[in-house]
Amino acid sequence: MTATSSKVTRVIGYSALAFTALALLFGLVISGPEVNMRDSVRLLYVHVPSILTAYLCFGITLVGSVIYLRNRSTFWDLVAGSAAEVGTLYLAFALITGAVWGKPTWGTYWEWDPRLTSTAVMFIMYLGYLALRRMELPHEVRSRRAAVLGVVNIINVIVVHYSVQWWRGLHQGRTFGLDPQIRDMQYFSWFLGTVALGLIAAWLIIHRFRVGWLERQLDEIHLEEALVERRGEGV
Amino acid sequence: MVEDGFRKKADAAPIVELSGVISLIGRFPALAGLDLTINDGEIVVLRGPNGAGKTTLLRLCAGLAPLNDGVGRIMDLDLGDRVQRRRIRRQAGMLSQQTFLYDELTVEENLQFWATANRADPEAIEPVLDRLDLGRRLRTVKVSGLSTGQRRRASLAVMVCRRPKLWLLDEPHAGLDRAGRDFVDDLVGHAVRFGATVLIASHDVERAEELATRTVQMAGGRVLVDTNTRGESDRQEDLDAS
Amino acid sequence: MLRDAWLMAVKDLRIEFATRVVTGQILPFGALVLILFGFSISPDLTVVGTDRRSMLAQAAPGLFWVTVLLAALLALGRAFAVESADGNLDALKMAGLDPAGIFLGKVAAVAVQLLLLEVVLGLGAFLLYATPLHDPVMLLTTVILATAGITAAGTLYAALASGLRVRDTLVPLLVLPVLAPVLLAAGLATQAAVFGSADNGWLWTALLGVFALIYLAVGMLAFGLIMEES
Amino acid sequence: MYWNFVAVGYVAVYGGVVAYALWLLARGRRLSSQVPEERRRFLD
Repeated sequence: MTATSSKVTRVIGYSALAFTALALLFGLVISGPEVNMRDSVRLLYVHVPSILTAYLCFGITLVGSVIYLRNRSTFWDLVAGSAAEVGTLYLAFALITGAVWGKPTWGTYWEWDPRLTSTAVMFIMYLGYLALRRMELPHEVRSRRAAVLGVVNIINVIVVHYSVQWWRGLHQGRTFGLDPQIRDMQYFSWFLGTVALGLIAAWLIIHRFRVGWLERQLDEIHLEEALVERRGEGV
Repeated sequence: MVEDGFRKKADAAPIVELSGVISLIGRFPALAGLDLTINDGEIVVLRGPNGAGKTTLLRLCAGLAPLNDGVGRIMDLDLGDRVQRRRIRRQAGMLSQQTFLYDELTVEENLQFWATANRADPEAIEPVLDRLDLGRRLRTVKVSGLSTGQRRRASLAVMVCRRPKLWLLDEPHAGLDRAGRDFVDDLVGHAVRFGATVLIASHDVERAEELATRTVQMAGGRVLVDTNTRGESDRQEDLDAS
Repeated sequence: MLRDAWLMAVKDLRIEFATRVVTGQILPFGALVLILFGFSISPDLTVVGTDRRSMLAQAAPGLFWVTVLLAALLALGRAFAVESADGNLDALKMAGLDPAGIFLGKVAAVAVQLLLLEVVLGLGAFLLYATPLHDPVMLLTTVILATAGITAAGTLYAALASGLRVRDTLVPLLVLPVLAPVLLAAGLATQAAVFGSADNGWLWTALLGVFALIYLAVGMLAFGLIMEES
Repeated sequence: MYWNFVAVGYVAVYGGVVAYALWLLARGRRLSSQVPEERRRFLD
């Protein structure tokens, strides 16, 4: 098997595959269209799970960042970074599926709807976080700054969320409450999608963590070589 | 009495105590497992080719360069501890290629700012300015308009006002005229008499070794040769005499 | 802490006074942006409504704050370039200045410069875009609170990117999304202040105040962590 | 009409996941060939 997999990830991976197959089967074939949204309701079976998982990932980033600031361990730094990367990917999914859901439902790809707007801003914030993590800095400096940003980003998300909500609220924006008639089968499809995408996220985070870990190890190896070379200079 | 007590305590714990210290600049091991112990009141000259790690060693002692591995204690404070490192920074004084001055401000404004920032006595500035020939004409000149030597003198003035316990001088004689160099030497002697310890990285071997009580030869981020220029017994007599 | 903040702020303003970068370079830049907005949005278009107002006048509050944000980015870059030029950040650490004090000092200095910019740019927008002025007190409050928020969040993020070669490009990416609520609230409050529209201008200024307080607090707490090393 | 949008959405999500996963696996494989066995224990 590949170098970053283990027994645990294989179990997660195969169950993710199984649930994905089920989610596709139920989401695209077995469950029927909804009254108002017709077949575009099927997009919600990936859209909503994407958002939920993204939020969960950013929660992990927050926790990882806080713990990193307390104990300064490589482990938690990498956990925070891996979760943020996967979370950002999922947020991109949510934005894309939201847009293609909006076109048939609202008639436009983009609406200045509070949730959509704050999600877009949040997406850019985490792109910034990932950009900071890619900077050429000593590990401990980069990790510390990333951890600070990982915590502050959550505050930003809350502030942006409420201000945007208030903005549309005061402006009495068009209401998009379609009052969807979600039935059992649709609910179940959504549930399957959540489990599938959640398991996939877990698999991705673990693998991303291990890639990060390997990068660190490689860096250590280079450092040891550099040390030997450096010590040789004087002799 | 107080002096005696201070000496005893200092004898127990060296001012600089480094073992197996690794310090990285980016991913480059500038210090690659360095061991060095410096006692209170010593004047140590660091020698070595360019890139031997002298500047990084000074920065490490100032609490500025990272301690990536090994054990480092400066003035009996742990370099690896965030809070203690802050105290090390307060008590160390550094003269380096970077002069820590604001180009846009005048010599006087710079000195006032740094003196206040360092909680130094503003009265202490005047004599130092005069002594460094920065007193009359130059004090109202912007730092960007100074020559290299004048800049260094201004930087030195800031450091003197701080009254640090550990003096870290990176090429202190470079760019200075004869009078400036003499002044540096005077200052070093003066500082040691008042209980400071001095670490000098210098290419001006002759001048530096005249001052030094000890010479440390560095290469490849480590100490190669460590010699007492005056010998331990002389050193002890100096202490007893003072 | 306040003593250190005062020291830093006075020093930064002295530097500005000596170099006139903000008044000589950033201010003309801001004016230019205002003029360019005028080109890009035809002033002839009128909005249909109770007031016959040109599109440009209608958009003026938003355009003004976008201009301020752009100018603020430049001012922040300048505030940190001053420290990194000759290793001065190291010297600040060795002086043992309180990180929270350094943060507040930087915020105060940038805020003063930004307020100056806003007054001039505001006059410019007032003249160029032919906007009315309904409630000067609300406008003043908005300007002050928004400035506090912009500089507090901006300084925090500029510090996160300090010492990086890509600082100039990373700071906008980091800080602009965070300032989105400020742009929103300041734009709407200004709209309410100049047009006297039905929007709850004071509520938006309250939001600006809350924003400023949050980021001042976060900045004071986080600045020490960011400054700890290199 | 609805199905076109659904298709785009599903392809974007599951295609994106697969692309990212393949990239991760490839990167992991390449990195681990450079890291000796004993350093590949992922948890300390």
